[in-house]
Amino acid sequence: MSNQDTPLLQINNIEVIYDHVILVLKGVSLTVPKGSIIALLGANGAGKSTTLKSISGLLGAERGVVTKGNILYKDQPVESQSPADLVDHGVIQVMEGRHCFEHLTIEENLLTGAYTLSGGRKAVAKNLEMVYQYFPRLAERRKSQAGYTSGGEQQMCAVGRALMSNPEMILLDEPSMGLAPQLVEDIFEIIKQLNEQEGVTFLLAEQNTNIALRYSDFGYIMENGRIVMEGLASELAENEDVKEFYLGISKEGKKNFRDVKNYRRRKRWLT
Amino acid sequence: MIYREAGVYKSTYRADHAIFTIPQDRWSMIGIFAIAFLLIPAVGSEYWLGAIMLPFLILALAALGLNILTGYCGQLSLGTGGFMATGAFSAYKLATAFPDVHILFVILGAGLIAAAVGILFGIPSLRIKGFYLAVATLASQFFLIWMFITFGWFTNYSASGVISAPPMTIIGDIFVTGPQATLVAKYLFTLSIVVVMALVAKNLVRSNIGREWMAVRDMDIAAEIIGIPMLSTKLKAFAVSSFFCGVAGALWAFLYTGSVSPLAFGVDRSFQVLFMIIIGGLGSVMGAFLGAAFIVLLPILLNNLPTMLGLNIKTDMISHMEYMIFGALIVFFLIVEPHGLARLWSLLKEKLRLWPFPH
Amino acid sequence: MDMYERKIGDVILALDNISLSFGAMKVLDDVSFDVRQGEIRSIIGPNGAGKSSMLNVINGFYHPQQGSITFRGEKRKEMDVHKAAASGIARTFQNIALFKGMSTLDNIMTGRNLKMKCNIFQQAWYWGKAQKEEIEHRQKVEEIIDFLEIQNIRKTPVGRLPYGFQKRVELGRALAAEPEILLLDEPMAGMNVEEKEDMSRFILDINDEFGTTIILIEHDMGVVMDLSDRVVVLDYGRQLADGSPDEVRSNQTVIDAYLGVSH
Amino acid sequence: MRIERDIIYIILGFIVLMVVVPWTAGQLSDQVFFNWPFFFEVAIGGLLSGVMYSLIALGFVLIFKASGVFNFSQGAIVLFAALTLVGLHGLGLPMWLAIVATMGVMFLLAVAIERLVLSKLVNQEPIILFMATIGIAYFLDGFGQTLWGSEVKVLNLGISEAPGFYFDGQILINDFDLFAAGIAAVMVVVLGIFFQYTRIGRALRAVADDHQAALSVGIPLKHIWIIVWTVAGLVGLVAGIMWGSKMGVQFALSLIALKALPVLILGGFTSVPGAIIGGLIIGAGEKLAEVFLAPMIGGGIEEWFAYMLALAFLAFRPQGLFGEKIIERV
Repeated sequence: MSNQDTPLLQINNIEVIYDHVILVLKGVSLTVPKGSIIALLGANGAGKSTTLKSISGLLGAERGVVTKGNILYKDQPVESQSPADLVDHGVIQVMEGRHCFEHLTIEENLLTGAYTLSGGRKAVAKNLEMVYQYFPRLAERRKSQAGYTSGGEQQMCAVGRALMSNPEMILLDEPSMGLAPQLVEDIFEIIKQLNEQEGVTFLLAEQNTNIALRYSDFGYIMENGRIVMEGLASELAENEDVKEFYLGISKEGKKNFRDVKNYRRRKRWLT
Repeated sequence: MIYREAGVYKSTYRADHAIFTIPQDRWSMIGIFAIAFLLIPAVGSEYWLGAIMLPFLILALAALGLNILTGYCGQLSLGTGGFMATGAFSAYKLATAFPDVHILFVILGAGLIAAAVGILFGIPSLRIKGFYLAVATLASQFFLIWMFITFGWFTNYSASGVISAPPMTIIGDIFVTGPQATLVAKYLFTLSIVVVMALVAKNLVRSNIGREWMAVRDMDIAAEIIGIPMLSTKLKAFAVSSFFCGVAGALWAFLYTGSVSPLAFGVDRSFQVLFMIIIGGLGSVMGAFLGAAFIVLLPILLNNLPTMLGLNIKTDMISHMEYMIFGALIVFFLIVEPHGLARLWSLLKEKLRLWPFPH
Repeated sequence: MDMYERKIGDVILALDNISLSFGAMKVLDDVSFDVRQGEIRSIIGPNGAGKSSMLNVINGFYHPQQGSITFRGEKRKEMDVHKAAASGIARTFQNIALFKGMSTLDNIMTGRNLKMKCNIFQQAWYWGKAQKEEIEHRQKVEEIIDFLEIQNIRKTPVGRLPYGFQKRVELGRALAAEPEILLLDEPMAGMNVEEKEDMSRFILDINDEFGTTIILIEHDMGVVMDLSDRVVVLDYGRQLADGSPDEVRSNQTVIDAYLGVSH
Repeated sequence: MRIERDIIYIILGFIVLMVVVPWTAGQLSDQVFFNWPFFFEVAIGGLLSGVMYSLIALGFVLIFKASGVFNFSQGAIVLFAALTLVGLHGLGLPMWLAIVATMGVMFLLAVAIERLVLSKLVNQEPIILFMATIGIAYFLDGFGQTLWGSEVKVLNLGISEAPGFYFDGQILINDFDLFAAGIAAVMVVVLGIFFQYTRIGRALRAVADDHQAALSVGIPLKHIWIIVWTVAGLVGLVAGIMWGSKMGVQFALSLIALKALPVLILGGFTSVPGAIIGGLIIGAGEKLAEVFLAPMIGGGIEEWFAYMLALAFLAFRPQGLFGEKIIERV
């Protein structure tokens, strides 16, 4: 990552409230330069998904509102734009838990991703070709109902579906969730390729700190609706606290999970 | 901080499982009972008792029944009217076949027959789900009403197809049905039954069976896997629900109208009761009462509003306007609070708990 | 290196030549393995390998076309969902299957439904027997709540809980049945190290203190290899390997199909 | 559309029953008259009246398929469309212009429903949306009649009810019925192609599956809902014209929706062809039962027979004949 790139997306000190009462984000700021892969790390309920949804405009459907701060995409505020507008402008979210259209076939799923695409049949066919190139597995299963495909195939389908809209930036929520190690590796490998070859910018929320830091340029760590740490991915990976609390490696090396009965990690900068 | 639970410490699980854990709730309940049992009969006009309180209580009972099936067990039913009719006609057949039996047993018997019919029509629910089931319950609605109209046996071959409640006493010569019955007696009798049954409903939904119903509602597959028997749990919900509706139907025929034709329990009645639980709140005992109050009072208000405002509108126009306002209000309520008046009530309590502080 | 005395007994559950298909799709193809009393037995494999289906076969939600299941010496062609639950097989789910409209307490209480004997009339009256039963079971459930350290979310509707807590509540519901065999379907998916360690501690405690046999599906190889006594590997319905963590880890077929080079 | 084998068995079984039961009734009871030409006349009459049910069921299917909403207000939409058409015609507009104007009104109605109701209920449970459509139904019933009055109005399409088709000198089908069948066939083909092969159609199905995911890939829910309610309004208009010219434009049109519900569950909520085949089955079954069974068990069975018939089918296929199978996974 190079810092002289113009920021594609900028979040300034946002606060998000659900249902008028539940405060989820308490002043989050981050910057996504064009052409980068940015990782948003942290535990469940830290506010990673909410951050992504407040960018893509999907908060409204869950009765959430951005009450303070602003989000700028290419220097334009995104609050007034609908999710469809944003997709049209090149920002698309791949939701946590895949959310494929179960009763549609894989190919139909991919085609729905081209809904906002202009350029007619040719453009759609070209993108479909590209998606099948990145995910040969999807080409094999193109006629299967998505509801009957495996978790990994559904994840590929969800990413592929997003690619169909020619995005400049993909917001990727928990791509590794529930996937086999080999498959997680594959998915991240493809993310890297898409980033390098198609120039897609990625902002990904991920629990799997280890792999996320390996593939991203810059990382933010969230905790209870705040960003508690940020830095170049390579630096974060070497940070002692990150090592201990997010990667599970302490000074003595990797701990055996059988020993958890004898100790308990507690983050010293909390409580 | 008028309303608060701070300072109320529960030292036993028994106390924690009570219906009203907060003293304020207990006191206000006692107040409501005092008003319902003492004040209303003392000062209520005939119109209030006969045209408002009686239908309100009886429909609240039916709503309670439907709420058990739909709100707690998640089985959407449009057959409430049919089960109410079953209760009404069973009560009539029992009362005329066994004239010496006490009215309480007649009503209980009517409820049990309705429960049996409910079980019968609940059997498809094992295979059929969601809206398919909702439409399928219309089958019971139409079939039962047709049956009571077509076969003279149910009305003791009355030429008009209308049944009339025989005069019956609750104790001594205090009549609760028939021409000698006073409205106060009818009202107090109905109120007592409704209170007892509301308590039964509350007990059921806070016990194991209530949790099983909610489990089936929230995720039937998981419920089955943790050992909740699907068929019997659903059928119990149908039985209890139909029992409540059957008793409500019997009360409607015997105490409210005195004489009734099967058409009084048509599909419109089913929808009316469904509105009550939606507006009152699905899965809430209190919601059944709030919803019933709203749906009973609204048309009365709408009917009287033009005269109160001094407007002169033709009657058919009023009825069309009533439809419009009714429809609009339903939509309005769903938008404001999809979980009904009961949720609004608990939100209010949350606020009171914090009052005068906003957060 | 094991500092605990492990009490691993005889085979309690044996699956022989299980084949399962939906229409033309073959989900499990001639899979056989057994589970010993008191052990932690893991099933690993890529997505779509049939791991969850295997659990569904064990607790009777799916009925295999071929093969047999021997549970506590009783051999049968398939399990029945209700019987499985009644005879002490409990489970958690990959995509949390809690009852969203109910509180944590009520969710865990549903786990005791098979142990509650009051009939509907006693429950309608409530005072007396039903209340006594309710309170007895409440005590048991409170022990589980303490064990899982979820006291402060006791009365919260589970739909509002963060994911990690929901996973715990689900484990609590399964534990409430006092199971002999506990099936855990990806209990640590989407958790960070700290949460994984908490969950591992619960699993080890359940195994050690109650002697519960555990069948575990999990993708985190660190956890699987450290916790399990034996591991069976599935790949697109076929059984690739079965053995101790070390054997499985060094098995070339398993590395190629599933683990990849980094492990 | 893939037809599974058990669907064929169920339908064949039904046809056999529908032949055997009347025949047996004719042999057993002295109240029931049976001969083959009469049987066919009744059956074909029933099939054609079934098509009329299908016209209404189609509107339900459209909205369910495209948004997962069980739209109870379809009956009210039929009434409202017919009332508007007759009202505008009565104001002096020529029929064709009145039809075009009514189409415009249906579009405005769709916009209003989206703005005022649906957009405010995004992501709510299906039962809440179902209730909201009942509210819409009440409103439309009241609104239409407030606007155009509640007396029965005549709607004349100029298609004769004269017998137009003879078979064996006995059976007759009138022009009107044939016309209705033709319209239904055209609508099914058009809608089928629309859903399966167009971009909008695919988006509609996606919305039905998962609102949020549809939003996330950039499908604008707003437009989708307006489109689908407009189309349902147009289908309602067609049904309103056909039913209105048959029985006059009056409040009872709104209740015909109740007759279309068994068709809907029998065919499956999500299937356009299901609505047609369901209609045919219900229509034929109902007429045959009315003629050959009702005399034996006391009249008036058309009140419930369709429902019981649909229920019998559901016992074999809980998702309706052509409904989408529920994908159950844990």
